[in-house]
Amino acid sequence: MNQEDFKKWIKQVNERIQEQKEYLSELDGAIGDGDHGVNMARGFQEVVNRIETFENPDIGALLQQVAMTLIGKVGGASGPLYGTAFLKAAGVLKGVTECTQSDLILALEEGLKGIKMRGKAEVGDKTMIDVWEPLLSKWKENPETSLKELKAFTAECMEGTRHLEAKKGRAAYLGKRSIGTLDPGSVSSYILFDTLFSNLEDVAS
Amino acid sequence: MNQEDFKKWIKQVNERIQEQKEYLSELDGAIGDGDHGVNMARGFQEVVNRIETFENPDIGALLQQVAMTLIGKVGGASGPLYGTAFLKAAGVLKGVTECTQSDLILALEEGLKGIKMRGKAEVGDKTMIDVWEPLLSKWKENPETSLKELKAFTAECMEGTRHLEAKKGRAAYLGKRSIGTLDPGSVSSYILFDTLFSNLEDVAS
Amino acid sequence: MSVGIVLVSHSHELVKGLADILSQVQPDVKIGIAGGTEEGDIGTSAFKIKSAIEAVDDGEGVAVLFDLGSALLNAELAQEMMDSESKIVFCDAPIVEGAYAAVIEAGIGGSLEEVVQSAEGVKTVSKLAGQN
Amino acid sequence: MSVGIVLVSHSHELVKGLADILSQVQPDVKIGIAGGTEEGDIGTSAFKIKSAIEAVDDGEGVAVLFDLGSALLNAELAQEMMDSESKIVFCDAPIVEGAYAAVIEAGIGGSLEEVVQSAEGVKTVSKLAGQN
Ligand SMILES: Nc1ncnc2c1ncn2[C@@H]1O[C@H](COP(=O)(O)OP(=O)(O)O)[C@@H](O)[C@H]1O
Ligand SMILES: Nc1ncnc2c1ncn2[C@@H]1O[C@H](COP(=O)(O)OP(=O)(O)O)[C@@H](O)[C@H]1O
Ligand SMILES: [Mg+2]
Ligand SMILES: [Mg+2]
Ligand SMILES: [Mg+2]
Ligand SMILES: [Mg+2]
Repeated sequence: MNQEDFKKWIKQVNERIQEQKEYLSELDGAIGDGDHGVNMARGFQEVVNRIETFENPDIGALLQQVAMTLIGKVGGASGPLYGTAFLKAAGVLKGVTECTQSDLILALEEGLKGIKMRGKAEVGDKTMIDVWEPLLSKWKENPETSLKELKAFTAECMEGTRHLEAKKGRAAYLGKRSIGTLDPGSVSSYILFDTLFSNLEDVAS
Repeated sequence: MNQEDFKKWIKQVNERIQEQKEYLSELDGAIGDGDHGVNMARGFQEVVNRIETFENPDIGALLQQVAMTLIGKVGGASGPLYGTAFLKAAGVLKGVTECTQSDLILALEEGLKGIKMRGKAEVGDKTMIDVWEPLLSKWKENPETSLKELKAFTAECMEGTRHLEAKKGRAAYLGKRSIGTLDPGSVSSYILFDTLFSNLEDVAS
Repeated sequence: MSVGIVLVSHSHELVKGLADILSQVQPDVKIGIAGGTEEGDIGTSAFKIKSAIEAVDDGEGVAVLFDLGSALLNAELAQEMMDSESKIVFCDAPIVEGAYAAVIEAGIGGSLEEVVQSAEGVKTVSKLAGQN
Repeated sequence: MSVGIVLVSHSHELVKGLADILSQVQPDVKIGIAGGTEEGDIGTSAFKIKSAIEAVDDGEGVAVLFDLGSALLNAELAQEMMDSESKIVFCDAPIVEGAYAAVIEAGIGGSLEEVVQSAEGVKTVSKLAGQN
């Protein structure tokens, strides 16, 4: 993947976030404050506006721009969380203009570390980490896994948050009552990865 | 004392509060939030405005009016405290048109009970109670005490708050650092009583 | 029908802003605010507090949160001035964090006791531990 | 020179009102506020927090108080984005009650550690006991 591919990915993420804006906010309304869709839509729209004119082929620089925009524009917990993730990934891909699959996995793993450092949450806490961590473990251990299988697994991880009791984030205030609803951040993370895998399919073909 | 005497007393209290407004706020600025003079001046000015046209000879009704106005207008802790004091005193003097010294002491004692009930403070906590309680005890036990002596004792009580450490009210946040400043509420209470005794002198003469 | 929440502060803006945060989380819980003096200065007013309590009370009870002790003096006075049989509890809880927990408990249909417990319970929770 | 205080909330109005209350008590302590998103909606902004910290820091350190956990996430991010050697402490304290105690301690010249301790100490004090 080169800088153009990353741009394309980010733009597609934005499109899907805009489409799913109401859905994401609805999920957040059930177990949080109902703004996750609005937050993400505001953040990613601004990201797309800003990277439109981004010329530098350095992927790290692009992701740094994405990170700073999310940090500035999202407003909710997901802002510093996704912002930190992109910032850490940008660190790995600094100066990189052509990113291999293993570079990408490495960058995303750093991103996950950033999310965990920032939010102090672990797998099972009903947060976006419940998508990021199992997915990246699987992909790293089996780099040959098909994109189709990765997509299915991402959806599975997202679905898996439904039966969890939230231990971090606003939903934790609900205790057991948070069970039964998908974690909104896991759904936006699903969108992020699902779109990434679609893009990798395109790049490969 | 009849209703007119009470009115006169309240008006004189207001005059002295207006004169001492800056001083009271300065004291409060040293160990609180610096608004006691402003609070009392606002409250008593409005009291005087409202009782101007008060015709009912019932002293209780007059004091009730004073109480409600202080409650509505003072804004600080002294509002509900003095408000409750006047309310309780009003209860004792309900229907009374000619108030004897022992009625007065009884009414003021009820007022003190109101202050203590409202603020949960005791003698020694560096509050207005350090004027009210010793003064009323003395007066009750020795009803013959001269007005001059009562005045001197009131001033003494007020002065006594200087070396106390505040245990209640905002000044309590300062701990030992509250020592060395007069309690502003004790000074406004001093004004209240000093003016009362001046008035009783006038009534007597 | 849910327990009502009343927020009492020396500043109108403070409780206005807090109510905005809470309404986002639980649009259906009735939140009353009483901030500042009658003139809108820094301070509190027993009459404002009384009105705020009456406005949110629909029989399930009202949990009152306040910022500083002098607000409590006026709140207790407000309660005494009310003739209704309202169940009113003053929470020994931080106004912002307590109100957040209270509004969530009220939103899921908690009783007055449960709402007060939720509010008071936040004191023992570390704010740095990552629940947010 | 005194320790600076920064108030971070999901609502601009909330911290604006809180700062008004605090300035009345201690007009000389520097108070920075960072409330709401960059658009002024309910939320927080790491950049706003960064500016607020920088604005009050004169070398004695800064005590940061915040309303909800997601504000802490942005505050910690803000700290990481700062290149200065500022001493910054996030207080495990209720924002309103903690800030009140903090501003008094800062006003009497307390160190950063003392200011933070004062803020965090309010958790163990009963609000119903009559100190106000
Ligand atoms: N401490 C945390 N660690 C990891 N993820 C978190 C944490 N807190 C919240 N999240 C994620 O953020 C999502 C909520 O984001 P959003 O609604 O935008 O923020 P807010 O809760 O501040 O309104 C949650 O669904 C969850 O996935
Ligand atoms: N709990 C209390 N019990 C008795 N008196 C109190 C109490 N709290 C405060 N006071 C009195 O009120 C005075 C302060 O009044 P004021 O400055 O008008 O109110 P605030 O502290 O709310 O600004 C104090 O000086 C003290 O005498
Ligand atoms: Mg949300
Ligand atoms: Mg939010
Ligand atoms: Mg005062
Ligand atoms: Mg005041």
